[in-house]
Amino acid sequence: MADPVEKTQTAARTGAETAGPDDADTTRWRTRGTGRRSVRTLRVRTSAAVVALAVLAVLVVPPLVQLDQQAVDLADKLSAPSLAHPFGTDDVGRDVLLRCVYGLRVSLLVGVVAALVATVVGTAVGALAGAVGGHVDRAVMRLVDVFASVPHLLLGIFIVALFQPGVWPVVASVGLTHWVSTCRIVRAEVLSLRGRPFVDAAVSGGASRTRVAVRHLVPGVLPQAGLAAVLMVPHAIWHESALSFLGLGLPPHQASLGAMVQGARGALLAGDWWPTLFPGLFIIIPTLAVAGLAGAWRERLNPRRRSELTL
Amino acid sequence: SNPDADDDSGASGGAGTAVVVGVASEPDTLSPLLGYGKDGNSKIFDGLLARNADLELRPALARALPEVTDDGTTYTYKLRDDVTFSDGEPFTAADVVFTYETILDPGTNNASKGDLAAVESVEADGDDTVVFHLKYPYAPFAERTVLPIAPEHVAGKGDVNTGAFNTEPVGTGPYVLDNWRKGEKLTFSANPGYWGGEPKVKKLTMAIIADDDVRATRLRSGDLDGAILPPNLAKTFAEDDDKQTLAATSADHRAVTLPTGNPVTGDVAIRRALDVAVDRDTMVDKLLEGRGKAAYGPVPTDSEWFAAGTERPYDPEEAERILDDAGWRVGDDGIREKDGQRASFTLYYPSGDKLRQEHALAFAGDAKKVGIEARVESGTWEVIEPRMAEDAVLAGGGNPADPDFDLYPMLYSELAGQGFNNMASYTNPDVDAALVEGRESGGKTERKRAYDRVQQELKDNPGYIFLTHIDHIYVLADTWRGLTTQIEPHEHGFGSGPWWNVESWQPAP
Amino acid sequence: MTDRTERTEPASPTGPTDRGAGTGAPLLALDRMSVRFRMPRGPYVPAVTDVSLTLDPGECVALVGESGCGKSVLASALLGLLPENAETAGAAHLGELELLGADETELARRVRGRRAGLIPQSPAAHLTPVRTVRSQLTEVVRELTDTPRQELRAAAEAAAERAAFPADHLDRYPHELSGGLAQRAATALALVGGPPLLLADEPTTGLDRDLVERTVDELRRQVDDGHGLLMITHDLAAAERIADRVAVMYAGRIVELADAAAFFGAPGPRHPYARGLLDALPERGFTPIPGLPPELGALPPGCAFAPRCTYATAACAAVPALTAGVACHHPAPAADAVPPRQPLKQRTGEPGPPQQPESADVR
Amino acid sequence: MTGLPLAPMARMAGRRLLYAVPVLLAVTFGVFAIAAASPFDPVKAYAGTAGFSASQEALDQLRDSLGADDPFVTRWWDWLSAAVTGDLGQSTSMRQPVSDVIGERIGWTVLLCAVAFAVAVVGGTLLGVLAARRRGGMLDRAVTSAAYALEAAPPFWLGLLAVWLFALQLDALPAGGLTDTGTDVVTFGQVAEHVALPAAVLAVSQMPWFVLYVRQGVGDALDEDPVRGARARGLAGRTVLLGHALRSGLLPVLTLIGTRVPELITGALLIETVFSWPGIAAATVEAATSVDFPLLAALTVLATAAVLAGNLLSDLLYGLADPRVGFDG
Amino acid sequence: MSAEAPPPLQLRAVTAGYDRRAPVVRDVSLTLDPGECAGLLGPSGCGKSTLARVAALLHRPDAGEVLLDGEPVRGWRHRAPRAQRTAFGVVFQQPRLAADPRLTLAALVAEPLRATGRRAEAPARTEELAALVGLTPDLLARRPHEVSDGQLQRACLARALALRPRILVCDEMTAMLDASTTAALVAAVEDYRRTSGAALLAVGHDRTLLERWCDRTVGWHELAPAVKSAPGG
Ligand SMILES: Nc1ncnc2c1ncn2[C@@H]1O[C@H](COP(=O)(O)OP(=O)(O)OP(=O)(O)O)[C@@H](O)[C@H]1O
Ligand SMILES: Nc1ncnc2c1ncn2[C@@H]1O[C@H](COP(=O)(O)OP(=O)(O)OP(=O)(O)O)[C@@H](O)[C@H]1O
Ligand SMILES: [Mg+2]
Ligand SMILES: [Mg+2]
Repeated sequence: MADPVEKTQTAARTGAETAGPDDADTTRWRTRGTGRRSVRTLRVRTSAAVVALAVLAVLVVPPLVQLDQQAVDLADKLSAPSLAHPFGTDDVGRDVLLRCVYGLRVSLLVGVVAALVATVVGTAVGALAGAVGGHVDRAVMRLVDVFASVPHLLLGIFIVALFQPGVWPVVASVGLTHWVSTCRIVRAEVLSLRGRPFVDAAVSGGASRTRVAVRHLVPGVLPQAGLAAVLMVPHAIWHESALSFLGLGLPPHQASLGAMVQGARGALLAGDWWPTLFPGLFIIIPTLAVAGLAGAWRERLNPRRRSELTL
Repeated sequence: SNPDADDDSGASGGAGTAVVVGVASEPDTLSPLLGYGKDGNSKIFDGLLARNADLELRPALARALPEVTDDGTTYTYKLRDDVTFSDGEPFTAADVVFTYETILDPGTNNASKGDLAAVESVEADGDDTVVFHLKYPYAPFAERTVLPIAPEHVAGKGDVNTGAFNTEPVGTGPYVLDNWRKGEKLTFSANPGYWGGEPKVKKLTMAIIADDDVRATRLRSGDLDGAILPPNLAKTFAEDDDKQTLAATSADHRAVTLPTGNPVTGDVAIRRALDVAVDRDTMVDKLLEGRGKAAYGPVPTDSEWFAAGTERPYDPEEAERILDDAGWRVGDDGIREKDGQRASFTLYYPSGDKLRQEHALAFAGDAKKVGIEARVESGTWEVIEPRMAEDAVLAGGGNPADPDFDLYPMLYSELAGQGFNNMASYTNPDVDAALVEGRESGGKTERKRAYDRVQQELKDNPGYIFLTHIDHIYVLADTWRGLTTQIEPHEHGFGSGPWWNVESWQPAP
Repeated sequence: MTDRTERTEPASPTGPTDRGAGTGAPLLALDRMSVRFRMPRGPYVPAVTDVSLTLDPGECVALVGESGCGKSVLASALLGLLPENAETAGAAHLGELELLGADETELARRVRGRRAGLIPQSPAAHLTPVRTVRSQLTEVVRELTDTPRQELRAAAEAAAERAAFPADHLDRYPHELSGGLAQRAATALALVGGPPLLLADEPTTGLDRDLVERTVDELRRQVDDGHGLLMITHDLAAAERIADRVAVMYAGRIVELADAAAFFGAPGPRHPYARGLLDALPERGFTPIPGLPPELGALPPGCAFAPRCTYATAACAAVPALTAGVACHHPAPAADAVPPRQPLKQRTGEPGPPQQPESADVR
Repeated sequence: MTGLPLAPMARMAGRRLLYAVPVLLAVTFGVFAIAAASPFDPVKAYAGTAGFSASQEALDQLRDSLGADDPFVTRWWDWLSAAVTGDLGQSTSMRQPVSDVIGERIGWTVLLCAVAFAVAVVGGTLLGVLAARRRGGMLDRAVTSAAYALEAAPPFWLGLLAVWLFALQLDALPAGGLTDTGTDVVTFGQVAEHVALPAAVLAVSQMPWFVLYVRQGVGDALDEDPVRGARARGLAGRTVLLGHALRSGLLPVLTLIGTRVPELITGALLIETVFSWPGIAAATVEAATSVDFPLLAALTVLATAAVLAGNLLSDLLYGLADPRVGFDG
Repeated sequence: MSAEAPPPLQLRAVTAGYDRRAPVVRDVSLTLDPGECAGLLGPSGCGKSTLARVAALLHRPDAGEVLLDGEPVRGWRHRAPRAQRTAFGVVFQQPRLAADPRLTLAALVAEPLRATGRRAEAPARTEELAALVGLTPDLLARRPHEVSDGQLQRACLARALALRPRILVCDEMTAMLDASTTAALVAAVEDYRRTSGAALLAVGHDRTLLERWCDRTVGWHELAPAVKSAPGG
């Protein structure tokens, strides 16, 4: 029907025609996919590189670089970025770059551990309530309500106050208060999945309740739980700085990015942008990288998109 | 950044009779019975006495300064008879007695009733005379009577601790409270029947803005006519033509406590070395943007009570020499040691207080240069308090009204470990003797001599390393004249500040 | 059953043909259409290969073939509903519009539902689970026709009625439907827009005999109105009842294209696979074609059916071309003696004596 | 239109109401317990700065009259038995009856939170849908990155930025307070103008979850068979997106409505301080750190009520939106 | 009916549905004799699938009794002992919905084995079953959305056979399949039944097929209470 001329025109119009790598004949193949595969791959690789770099910096720099991140040099306060201080100095003359790296260490610890705690606890409890249902569900969910009812920051304040100021109380105060949302999201999704015919099939195949939950329901909610986990990382970082804002944060030798950003607001108003900008970037860039990786992971989980993903 | 001319929110351009100022915090209560305005300058109330710009006492509700008996234990005040409360009821001696007796009542939850610890009894002698009987001679007692007087017929009604009077005060002062929206602002309007004449500033609003940066921004946006600001933010207004910056000198000091119980900070050599190792001038320059003074004791260097010659200039070599002589040898890690004891101690500062954090870090930096390690930690007061006997704390305080108000609680050995008094557990019999002499002897010269002795002792054996006296900075629209500041105490902003006498402000010509 | 003679008549003037292709031109013309899937690992999966086929207005072609041979993929490709890893080649013209290269907006605004409707396989999975059948049906009526607001409800109910979807089940959610009900809902949805081209992917699964007939007759009515119907089905009885022509697909290729009457009656199918398919019917031999279905990713170089074909010879090492309606190197001669058999129509009749399946010779 | 399944909904609401009693008991008891265990000292808090110079004697007297040494169980029980008779007690930190403290402020907090939440839900859904429409596109990447960045930005920091931008640079909105600083009259226009900035900041700080969950839900739904079916039927892109993908993808968002309430309260707590908003949330921290039991308990009850109501609402909506779940909570 | 062994499955006056006020299945009785292959015919939407789910212990009936080897069943779904649940092999009507979209076909087939702790034998058994139902290895590595409906249905049959059930319930197993595949799968099922002696309940619409396949075909109307005596229970 269509003559070769028309065919080429079509090709030009859609612009997405590719000759398959492995076919010898001259068939022109077109795809409806938007050909974003390479961009996506690049993005995933960049994310992985950023995360790797961050982890490396956190692990390697502090032990190797024997500089005192607390070293105060009042004479050199708020000096703009220069060779000596690539990110400038803060309002007591400490090197912002060095503190960013140390801060990344603390903030990542707080963010990642708190997010893990929140996600694992939330997913487990939510899956339990959703999968078992009935009275167990009701009882568990009311218990969850109890946890949800005390404002997070309040509970955080108490938890931090009960212990010496430090990283772990902060982690606990964020992790132990934030599993509630994950839990409810997971439960709701599980409830919706629970009645699907493939669960019937699993039941009939002899699967125990746990197995149904672990094998069929939880994988179905992992994208949601994973999103919650990723969101929890920056959230935990700000929660920590909110505690600092209220005077319950980390001691000063544990530089944290959130507290650095927060502490530098005055300098920002006075026109000194570097003590705010750099720690801010140190929060945001790794967060985006983690989000990028998690997004790739979620696409991999998504049964319909798997074939699109190459790392 | 001139505010809109038709903006009736600010006094600056429009009405010309209203002032809006931004302060950091609001009082818990407006009842003098629970401690509001105890150091004077409350807008709604008056005390028997008041202070002027130079902190000299002058009569207020009293007709004159009190008559003091020779033994210093009886104070007699003659009251004005032309004063009414803002609800129209006359002010009488009964109100004074009511106020003081209620404060001293054990059922009243007033935390500063200790200020009146010397009072044995208060009695009215007719409608216009009040007599205070003290338990012991207490030289600075008159300073305490700036305390505001509450009307018995209103305040006596409800529960003193939680009654309506806490939020709906009635007083004799230049202003009456219009509205208090907690967390947002308090608005006052001029009391037309004020015995001192109706103020020119007809409307005073105190906006509560906890965050320094937001306060600065709102000041810049024209939302406020004036605000208290930290030095670095105040600096950003220096170029503005329509703003004036007022720096109030103060007795507000920052100091590091050196607990006697700690083997390092209790050592006199360490104390003396630290005292000369800290670079106070750089702190003033950099941390305070030059808005302050080096401190060598609670008494500011420009106070008449300051003992001349007790300044300790920055001299790290001297510090090293003191340490070397005392046997503190530099160890491998650069920190000194003596008899197996590292010259290292923990320094707490209250978390969230940026200025103290900076002082602590700067102090630790200076100490490190002479081989002493101060590990800086932060914590809430709840965390710090149990550790005060062991660990150093970056403390602050100061009341300019009388040297006794600071020196006695800080240094008197019997107060060691009592609440936040004598945090360093400083024990020095000579100082104790001088303190008692200073508070009980009536004459100014004797008192001065006693306090000189105390300050001299502090030089030889410092229990605290005083770092700075902090100026309090206020930025205000340039529309009012005659703005002054007092020498301010540690606590400031609400009562102190250029608005300490807002009732006498005059509009710009 | 409609009289076959009627079917060759030109489409009625009010029929949808005048909206699409010009007179005489086929409604749908596939020219060497191919679809393959890119796999993350391993070779491409060629699901449809070099399919050329035309469909005229007022004609019904039944597409039959083994499960997994590419029938559904072909239908999806025509509407641009393939997953992202699919690649197409060749051309498929609906009137003057080339479907495989058309862009998404064109397809969405003008083609799907309006010029080409699809009854998807697995209808239950293709309904939005959180909305009732009624709301989905009303929505389609609103979008595809210009029924005034107040008549929407009635129009939706009429559409349901056409596909024999019971009105009292309209307010149910998809998961509350039985398999047959979901099938009918899907049929109702696809017929709303009255598209000139209908792609029906197994429209009769899950339906009992009466409903099969009702559905088939409804579809036939559409065809007689001048619509073109490509009906993908395993139900050969239904195919016989409705189709004008039959296309047999094997491993992605069309291996036989025949007139329905000849295919189901005498002389019967000519491709060995097609013959095997008919012989597998329960009313006939009920014997499966020996061997495993082909692995699409690793087809033999020549005729894909050769490994399972009893007639296979050396000639089968080359891909046979579709000549005279059959792609085989040794087609059964037309009018060959096929063993006498029951006409398929009898399946709907009264049950015969129970028979044991002849499963001994499966492999 | 078939009516809502009112009976099961009412049953569920009733059940929740019954459960609310033990939940409230547990929450208040828990708060009393941890507040008592915390190192915060009500006496110090009460004394405030005066406490630094106060004599031991004065502090002891205060401790005695505040009843700070009573065991918390006693205090909880006293509070509870008084509360059921309607007496919420006296707030030590505010020097006022608790009912007055709350009465004066609660309305403004509710206003702030309600506006912010509505904006967050609607705005989040909108942006999420837009981002999901073309996953990986420019808009998607911009929205997603912004969402993650905002999730890392503390509200008080955002607040400052907003004040700086809108009040200072653009001079468009007032920077704080409930009314213009110079006036006391509360008019609708004034409040509307003043609530805009704090509500927007609170909304923006709440939005990332909604944006990302909508994006995720809608994006996933777009890949699934029902959407394929809807497209095959010839529905317009917008109908498919909103009527099918969003309808399925919205489910997690409905859940979020319940779970974000505690975060909303946390956010309000900081926003109110930054914007001098005369609401109740800012008082919460003070009540907690000054171990003001009566106020703390009342605030917790309020927060609990808000959370329970939010959860009930979200479960009801979820039951309505996903017929496979029903009203069994 | 053989008197010596109790019937493997017996439904007595079962009433079931999704709303107590309007049950779908009313008072239905049905007996499956040992080794018997029963076909169940009925109009669309009459409740066949529901009945199949009740029989397979997946749906709790509102009233009536289900007896397994003469023993009344006490619990449904997870409340039924695993041995009872796995006595059934169920092929569901809609393979798309009955397959977990996240599992590959291989995992899908092996799932019952893993679920019952027989992980070790899974690979061998999967291979065996795949050959039986005609699934090629490349299909086994794919996920449900990457195969055709018919291919998925074959995997579902393989899954149903994985645990060597004593009773097979096939709900329109062949509706998705072409004639040849139908014949092949029926042959596979019959093969399995011959070696294992399992009973079969085949639900369908296709009378010709069921009559060819089954020992006995019952119409839905015959199960109705009015003609209770008919199913010979
Ligand atoms: N989950 C459910 N909730 C409510 N009603 C349902 C549900 N599942 C099925 N039904 C209804 O129950 C009736 C019987 O359904 P069932 O699936 O048992 O029919 P069936 O005989 O298998 O029909 P088909 O042959 O079409 O598959 C139908 O009217 C159906 O709408
Ligand atoms: N997304 C995909 N990725 C890879 N292969 C696919 C994909 N979708 C389908 N296939 C393969 O393409 C072939 C054709 O599938 P299709 O669904 O068209 O079969 P069918 O002829 O409709 O079969 P049935 O009769 O079982 O529905 C199958 O072998 C299938 O495995
Ligand atoms: Mg198909
Ligand atoms: Mg069915």
